Amino acid sequence: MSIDSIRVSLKEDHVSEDMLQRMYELMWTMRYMDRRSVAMQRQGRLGTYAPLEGQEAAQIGSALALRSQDFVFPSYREHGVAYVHGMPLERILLYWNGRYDGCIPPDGVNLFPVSVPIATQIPHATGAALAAKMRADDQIVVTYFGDGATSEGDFHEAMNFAAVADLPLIFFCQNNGYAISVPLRKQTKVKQIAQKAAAYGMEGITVDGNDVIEVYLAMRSAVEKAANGGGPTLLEAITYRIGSHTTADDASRYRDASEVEMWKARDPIARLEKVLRERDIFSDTWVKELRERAESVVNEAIVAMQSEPPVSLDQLFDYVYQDMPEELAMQKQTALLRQTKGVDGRG
Amino acid sequence: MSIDSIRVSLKEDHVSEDMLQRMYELMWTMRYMDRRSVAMQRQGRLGTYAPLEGQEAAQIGSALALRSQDFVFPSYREHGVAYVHGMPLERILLYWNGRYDGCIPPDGVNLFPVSVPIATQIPHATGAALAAKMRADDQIVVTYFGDGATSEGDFHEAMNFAAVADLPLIFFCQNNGYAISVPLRKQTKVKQIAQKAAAYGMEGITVDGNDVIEVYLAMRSAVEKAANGGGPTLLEAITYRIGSHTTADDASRYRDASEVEMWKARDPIARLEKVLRERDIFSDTWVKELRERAESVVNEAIVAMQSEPPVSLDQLFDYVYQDMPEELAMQKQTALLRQTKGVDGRG
Amino acid sequence: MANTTIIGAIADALRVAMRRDERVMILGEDVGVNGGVFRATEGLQEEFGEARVMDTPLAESAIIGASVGLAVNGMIPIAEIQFLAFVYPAYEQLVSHVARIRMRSQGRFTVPLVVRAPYGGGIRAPELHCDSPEVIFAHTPGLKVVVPSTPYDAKGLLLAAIADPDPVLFLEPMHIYRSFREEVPEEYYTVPIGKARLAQSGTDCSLFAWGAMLQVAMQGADMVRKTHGVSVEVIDLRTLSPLDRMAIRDSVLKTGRAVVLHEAPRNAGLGAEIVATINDLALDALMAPVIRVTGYDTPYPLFALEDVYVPDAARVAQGIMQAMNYEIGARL
Amino acid sequence: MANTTIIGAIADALRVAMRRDERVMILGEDVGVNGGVFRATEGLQEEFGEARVMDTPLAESAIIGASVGLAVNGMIPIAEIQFLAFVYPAYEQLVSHVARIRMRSQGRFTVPLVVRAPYGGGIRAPELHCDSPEVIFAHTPGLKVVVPSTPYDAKGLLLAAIADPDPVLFLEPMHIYRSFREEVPEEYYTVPIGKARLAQSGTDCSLFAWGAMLQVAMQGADMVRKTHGVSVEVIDLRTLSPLDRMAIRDSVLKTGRAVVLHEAPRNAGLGAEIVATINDLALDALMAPVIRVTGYDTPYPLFALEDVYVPDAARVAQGIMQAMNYEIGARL
Ligand SMILES: Cc1ncc(C[n+]2csc(CCOP(=O)(O)OP(=O)(O)O)c2C)c(N)n1
Ligand SMILES: Cc1ncc(C[n+]2csc(CCOP(=O)(O)OP(=O)(O)O)c2C)c(N)n1
Ligand SMILES: [Mg+2]
Ligand SMILES: [Mg+2]
Repeated sequence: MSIDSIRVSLKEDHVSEDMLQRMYELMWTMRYMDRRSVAMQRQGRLGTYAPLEGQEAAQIGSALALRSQDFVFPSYREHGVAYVHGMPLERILLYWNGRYDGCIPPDGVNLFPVSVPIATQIPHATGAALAAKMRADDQIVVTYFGDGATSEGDFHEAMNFAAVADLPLIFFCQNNGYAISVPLRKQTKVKQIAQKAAAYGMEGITVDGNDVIEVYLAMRSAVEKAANGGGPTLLEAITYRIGSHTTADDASRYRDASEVEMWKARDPIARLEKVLRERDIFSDTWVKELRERAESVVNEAIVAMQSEPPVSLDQLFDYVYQDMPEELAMQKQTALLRQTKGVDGRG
Repeated sequence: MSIDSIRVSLKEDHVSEDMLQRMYELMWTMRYMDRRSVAMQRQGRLGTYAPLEGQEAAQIGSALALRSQDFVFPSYREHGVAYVHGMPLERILLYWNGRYDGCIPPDGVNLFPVSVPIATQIPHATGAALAAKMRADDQIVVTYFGDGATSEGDFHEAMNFAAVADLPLIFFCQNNGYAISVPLRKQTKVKQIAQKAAAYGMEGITVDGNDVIEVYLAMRSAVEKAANGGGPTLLEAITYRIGSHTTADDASRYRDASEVEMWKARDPIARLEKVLRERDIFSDTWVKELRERAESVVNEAIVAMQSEPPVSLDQLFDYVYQDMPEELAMQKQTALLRQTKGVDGRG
Repeated sequence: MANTTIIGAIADALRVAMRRDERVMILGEDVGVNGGVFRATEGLQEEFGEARVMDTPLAESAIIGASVGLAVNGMIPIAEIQFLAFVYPAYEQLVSHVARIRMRSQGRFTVPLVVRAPYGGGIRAPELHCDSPEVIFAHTPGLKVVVPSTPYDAKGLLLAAIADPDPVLFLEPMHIYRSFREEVPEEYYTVPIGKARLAQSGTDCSLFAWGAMLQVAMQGADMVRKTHGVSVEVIDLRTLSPLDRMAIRDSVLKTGRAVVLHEAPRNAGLGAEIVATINDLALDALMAPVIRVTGYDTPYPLFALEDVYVPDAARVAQGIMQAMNYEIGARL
Repeated sequence: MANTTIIGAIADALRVAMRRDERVMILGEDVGVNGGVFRATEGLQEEFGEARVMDTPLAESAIIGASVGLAVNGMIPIAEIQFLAFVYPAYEQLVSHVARIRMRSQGRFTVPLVVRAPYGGGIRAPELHCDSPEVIFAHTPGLKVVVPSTPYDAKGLLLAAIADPDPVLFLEPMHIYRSFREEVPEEYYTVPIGKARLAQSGTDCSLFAWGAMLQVAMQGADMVRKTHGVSVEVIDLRTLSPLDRMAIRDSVLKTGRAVVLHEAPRNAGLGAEIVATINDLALDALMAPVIRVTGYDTPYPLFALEDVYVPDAARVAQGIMQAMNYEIGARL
């Protein structure tokens, strides 16, 4: 299977106008939320944050192709995926404020918590897909990761396992060209991540990750394939992160401004806007309305985040095990006493 | 790069008659040694042993293509490689008797000790090849592993690293169709291990691992390529282990007798014998002589192994660190007292 | 009742658990047609099929990582690791995920996983087949660590581990897999996780051990009883995390002296935590330093040296006598 | 002399070592043009080139595994692991190889490797950036574990680690990377591995700490001096393996009481080994149980809870007073 031959050339005709507008609104919402998050981090109102700007199409496009029963195993930058799949924005924000609420999707939302160690969520997805296959219900699994993640052993082991077991699983790689400061050419000698699928006898597909329609359609067919017993797919979306790796990073140390400018010119939102205009479903009033809607959704989430009750010691002690061991119960009591009386229970 | 197109079709003409005879003698020596080892294990004169019968061509053919300066990082079944590269047979035997002498090659023999955890020696080879490249002396590195090993994360991480850094390194896979009881089709979905090279932008080559000449020639060109800055190669030798995984295993539980018979018919020694006969360099007297030579070499090694001095506590305590920590020195003293007086120094 | 060994009891527990609950499945290397390298899963693939008894690729991180995904998606996986040291490539999955998913998700996702692994020395095995790194996992909050030392406990503890809503590392002392038999009920039963077992009551000195060392402990206790009339209380800890701290305290309060026995290196081994537990809860009763009889602070050696390395009854007896003969100093 | 921070001293040590010895090289994620996420390798790739300061693929097992190959083939690698918890995927390489190659080959092959990693809590970092699993590696014979707590020691210990013929895990307390400055010689010097440092002499109670906790220890000691006139001896262990057991013993023989302080969970933490060392060598002198002031037996929490988790000066002070106020019981 040659890589060039599998590069999908899909037409936007397959996508309804409603869906196109929905894509636009979601991308816009996430961009607004992203910029607000970066700003809040600078003001000390949020912890270290991983911005997604530039990757909206890859995230929104792929997540929109999922059904609610599908199980998502994200990395740490997939705020857009999480939101589309049902995670409230305020919980996403709470995560970046070091709050456990950010790891708890509402009931019925099949979203695993953020995985910080690179590539480690990929085998989880493999196991979940195996469970789905054993149960033979109509669930598929998708896991998200970056280009850097493909160098880790866990990526390899999970890909191989999934291929052998022929699982209903999509490996979605957001190839943004960098792992923090390390460019793709120092990460791997192949030109496209999708080529790696060949090692596993798996199908590998590369799409333009800044074209939300192409992402959506490619994802939709991978979902259909998986749901119909066609096995796993490695889907690579080539994209770029416009911002720094996280708010603790300074991307100007390792990336040329000209490269960033080039990618800004490929902005996924502007590209979709062009399509909407061609289709004549873009108007200033519509945009104004959706922006207001998006801003108020985000602003409400920020208010909700900020009005969360303070952390409780229960969160620290009550979920290590289902039944708290005696010694841990004593430690909790000590901590509680310290908190209420300012003293150690034993002191 | 298509797998079918890279399958080498080499002619035995390139190999001198001397070399052919040497191959034969070495293969015969290893087979005799192997069978004696299995027998000794049954008699309780050797620990658990990993037999190589059936894989002589892959091992001898590849090792003969190395230069003495080349650094070998083996797995646990490469007795043939070790012997050709300069490891005395009695030390190989000592290894299987739980003796450290089996991990110590003579000075000047660039052979790393056996690596028991699967695939973990592969990154070592990558690092050693990086050192060789940095020094720019004429050394290449080769690492040996099985088909099962290619499923481990360490295989992947090392392959990727070596490809990116363009190292003078050969990844030599003895694909014997099984990882203990697990057949290749449960190990990977690809038909040939060499296909995995595609994921790394590396050259992958499959050879008939029971054809010592083909192995030798393929290895020789991979060595030349590496030595001339051509980068790493994944070289797969398709072969079969005739015996059980180790003397603790019973292969009849998971392999059909008919399959074993089929592979016995492809015996690498018999195949080379055919070539020798065609070339008219095979005679009964020559064979008789070499067999006697081989047997006496092996028998001497067995005698040498059996007359090794008993283990010493120095071996347990003196090589944990270059300078023994105080506490460890006290532990050693206690152990010594126990050994000489039968009591604990403090007891 | 069946008269069986530890490995027999384990195989029996697996079968019983799989018959009781469809969600229980086994995955690992060579667990299928081969029945596991020690035959713990013998016949199970025949009975339950290839899906529920699955030979995986040779990839431990994927085995544990996939088990997480199986567990959070409705299954109860039992992962077999061929020898405990081969769980090292899955260390990240165990420590960063298996142990933390309940806490990370505040109970929204849980990992009812059992990881089974043979461990310990004494069988003339190749390198890295004999490590005893139990303390590493005991130091990992969120994991439970269980080690049986008898066939009865092996079955009951394994069934309890499978029923446990949290991840359990179930360590099997391979040295005594087949070394003795015992009557074991054929039906389902559990032995509670977190409770030590009084293997032998005594008055002069407490001796803490687990797994294959339990036998050695009993022999050592027997030696000092015969040679010096010392009455040793032997406690089989059974669960290494969470430790039965009360059992440790109560025994030392009674005897005033203690010896800890393990195969792992001494430095920062689980013995240290037992000493620290006694320090925390029973220091006043202590009439001598707690003696640690352990492996030396070296890697587990190649097998020609293992008899020197692994504690034997004589070393245990010496440790007990060291505790007995200690002359208490001017402690204040 | 330069007035610098811990991170400054580390960067300086790396530069000095690379200038002195061509075999010294650095490999890791983002160590090149980015200079490391904490800037420890800033400017080094410019000075020494891409070969000697190498950005690797994102693969920790390969980083440590390749370091083994580099070391046995003539180089002196310094591997940077971005945060200590990300060494977990390389756990097998560290424990099964790095720590054992000298012993396995009886000195024929050695691994003069330094693994540097920032660790510890208190910087509001994402999950798994704050683990303190030092005891895991202290329990591994063949490894040395070193933690500086001052700029002077950071440079001297790192240069000693690079010169050491054996593998050293060099743990950097990132919480105090930049929190204070100190005069540090510009030339080459070493601080010996294996020797604790007397941070403050005292007579009533010994307090053992390392890394970022040293500051907290000093503050706690100060509190009890002011509030109760207690004179605390503070020992900075500096090397966690092999432990300076004599320094621990001597201090407790002098003070008769002890507190151990660490960030890691208490159960089977390094504190337990320090208690056990006191039990081994100074039990008679002990007038109270050794108190462990540590993280709780839970995973390191998300950062909104980290202030509750990480021990502070008040907890240290309470621990000291607990030791001071202990009423010795009927110990015999
Ligand atoms: C095992 C592990 N090693 C290192 C890190 C530190 N780290 C966090 S993100 C990152 C780069 C990831 O790059 P990529 O996979 O391309 O994802 P991206 O951030 O570009 O989305 C690194 C090295 C980590 N989190 N986990
Ligand atoms: C990390 C690890 N996991 C499991 C094992 C147990 N084990 C020893 S050999 C083997 C199979 C290896 O198969 P392969 O790589 O094909 O090599 P072969 O034995 O066929 O030469 C297994 C699973 C091990 N040694 N190391
Ligand atoms: Mg990336
Ligand atoms: Mg094989």
